[in-house]
Amino acid sequence: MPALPLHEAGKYVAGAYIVFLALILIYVAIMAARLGRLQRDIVELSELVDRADLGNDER
Amino acid sequence: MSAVGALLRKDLRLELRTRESVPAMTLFSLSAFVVFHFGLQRSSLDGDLAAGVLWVTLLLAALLGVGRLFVTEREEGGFDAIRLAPVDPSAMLVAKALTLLSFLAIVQLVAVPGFGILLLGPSLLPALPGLLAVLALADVGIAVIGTLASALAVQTRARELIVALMGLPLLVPVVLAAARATAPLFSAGGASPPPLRWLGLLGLYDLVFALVAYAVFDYLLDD
Amino acid sequence: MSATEPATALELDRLERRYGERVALRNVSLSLPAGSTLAVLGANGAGKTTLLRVLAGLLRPNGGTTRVLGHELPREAPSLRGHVGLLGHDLLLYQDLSASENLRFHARLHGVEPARGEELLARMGLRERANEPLRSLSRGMRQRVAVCRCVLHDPELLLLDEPLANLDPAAAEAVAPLIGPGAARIAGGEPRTRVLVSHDPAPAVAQADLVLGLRAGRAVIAAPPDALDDDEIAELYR
Amino acid sequence: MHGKALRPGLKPLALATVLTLGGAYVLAFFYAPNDADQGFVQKIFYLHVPLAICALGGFIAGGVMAIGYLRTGEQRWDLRSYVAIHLSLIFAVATLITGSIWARASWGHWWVWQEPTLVSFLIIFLLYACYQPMRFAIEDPERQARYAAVFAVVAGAFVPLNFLAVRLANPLVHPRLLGSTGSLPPSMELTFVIAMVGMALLWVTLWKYEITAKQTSMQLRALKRRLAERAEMTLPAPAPRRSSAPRPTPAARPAEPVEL
Repeated sequence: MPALPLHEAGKYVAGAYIVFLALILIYVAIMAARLGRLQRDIVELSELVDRADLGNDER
Repeated sequence: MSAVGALLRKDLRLELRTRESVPAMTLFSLSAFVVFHFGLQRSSLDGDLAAGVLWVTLLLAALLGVGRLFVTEREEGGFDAIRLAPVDPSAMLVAKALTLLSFLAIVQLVAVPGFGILLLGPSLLPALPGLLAVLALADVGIAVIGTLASALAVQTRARELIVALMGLPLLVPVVLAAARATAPLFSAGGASPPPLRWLGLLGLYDLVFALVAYAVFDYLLDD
Repeated sequence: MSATEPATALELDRLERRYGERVALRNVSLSLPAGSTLAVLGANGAGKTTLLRVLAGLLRPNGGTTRVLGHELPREAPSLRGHVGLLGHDLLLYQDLSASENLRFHARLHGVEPARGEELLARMGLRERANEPLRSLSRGMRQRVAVCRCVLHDPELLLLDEPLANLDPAAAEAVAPLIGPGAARIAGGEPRTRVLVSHDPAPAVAQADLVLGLRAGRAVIAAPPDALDDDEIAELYR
Repeated sequence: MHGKALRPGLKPLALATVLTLGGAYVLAFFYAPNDADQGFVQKIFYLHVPLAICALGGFIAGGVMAIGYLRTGEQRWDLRSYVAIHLSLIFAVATLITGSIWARASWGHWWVWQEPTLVSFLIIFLLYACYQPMRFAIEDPERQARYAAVFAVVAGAFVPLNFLAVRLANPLVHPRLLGSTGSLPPSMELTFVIAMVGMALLWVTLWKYEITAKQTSMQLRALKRRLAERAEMTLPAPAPRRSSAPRPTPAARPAEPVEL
């Protein structure tokens, strides 16, 4: 099979590399969402700690 | 060994009494041949196509039986029973694989002649010795993989789905090798023996997965 | 078992069992001499069934030390096999096989003479129905078959979860020599050690040498029955 | 098991990954010559083949880690195996897509059954795609880990066998795939090796990253549970485990660390 001319081949090569990049970006985005969840959990946790402290103070 | 015997005898007796698997598997095979006839719009097949139709049908029929293999054990306490008894729990793996193997043999006793009559162009008789060898090797592989897949799936919520999803890819090499080995047996110009390479691959597959299954099976029974 | 029969049948020290993050049993400690009876009391979900399964070697404990008949669990669970008779909610019987087929199957697994199953069935008054599929028997009859299965291999330790459920008084009387108080082993004749799980505290306590009260997985009572008063027991079910 | 054990390596690893992988693709486009037969399209090779090798290696590594879990019963091995398989599945998807694009560019079809690597990958992808559904269809977490490990071991053994079977079925040797790196001109080979190392680093970085994230959230959950238990014990009235009230804004919170 003859080699594709550059302008034709460039499309496919770019496509392949973009797919790779996009997958990595999606992965990073998902991990970022998880990080956000983690942060919310930490907020909730601090809340619990506060409440526990309050309970102790009242005694 | 006597535990394997006890389990195997129990399984065969249960099947004889409830007739849950073998009749369904057999009927499914025959119906599949009819469907293939209409789907392919061919009244007689030979060579690759015949081998492919036969093996795809046998594989799907086998998966029907695989889905049910451990259901009674889960529902009626067989897993606990074997772990309370002073026997090696792997006996259950061996017994279940033998049960499935005998189910497959019985199904094929009807399905293969049925295929010969319904769809196969060339005569089945000259192909029979070679076909028996391929069947034996492929059935061992299906039995071992099927037992593992069934044991893995039986504790999940979507048992039947998981069996099919897991079993099909795992059995692709078996179908591939069995179909390639069977194709020359069904060739229109007269049967020629199955290529040793494919029989060897089936044998290797059986061996590797028998060892893997033996190594991991205990972990599936443990709680 | 060998000649070195352990004097202590059960020895639990801070036994713990978790299902993932959920704690099913925590801090259960007790010591039970061979031949005596332990009554396990508690409301639904208190961890009674989990405890039985741990003692049977079916569930591995996650913490503490657990010795059953001298075998340390979970490490020595395989050597415990065959020494325990478990009678739980699951009968461990195949509904499509007959009583005698079921017992023959279990006899083969345990390497016991199949005739022993027939003999037990006869003692339970089940001889005429022994060849019908279990499915067609009443729940009480099936429970009697399960009792036969449980003592088929002459175990040292009986783990009984509501053993008299579905049994009429006559049937309860028939199973008593096999699993009741003072039930003796065939080999040697010494009494079996029993762990008796029950929702109904009074009869269980009456048979017990030691009472274990579970509440949400924790052992809140572990004492001989004469050291307990009724309120303490009633509190378990509140 | 503490996240700390893994975290120190993460930053240098990430840096090394970016440098190596970035460098490899700079080399691929500005240093390595165009392939004699294939021309520019061959640039996909530096992406597709390292992806494929990393995915396969990752699946097998997942199986080996699963053996570690079965032998020790330690949860961290299960986590490692799970993340390895999960990550390799993503790599496998990338392999399939880039392979398909390559097939289209050089043969004119999106899918070529004669290409054993691509076909094997499809089968392996289909198998591993049911790892997660199977895993999460089991309720008891301990059993979940055990069954997943058994699956990982079985599937790990399947990977090489499947490759053998599919390759036997296609005796034609394709000049530009895996077996052929030895015959590449040195400049292409160097580029390929660097891309391979970079991709492996990427795999390891993401693997560690995800493990660290999972461990952190598990530790957090454990902490939360302990705290909730403590709150229940100290407060006279049982405190709700999860607050249904709107959360206070971070500004309204005391800034100093709270002592437990």
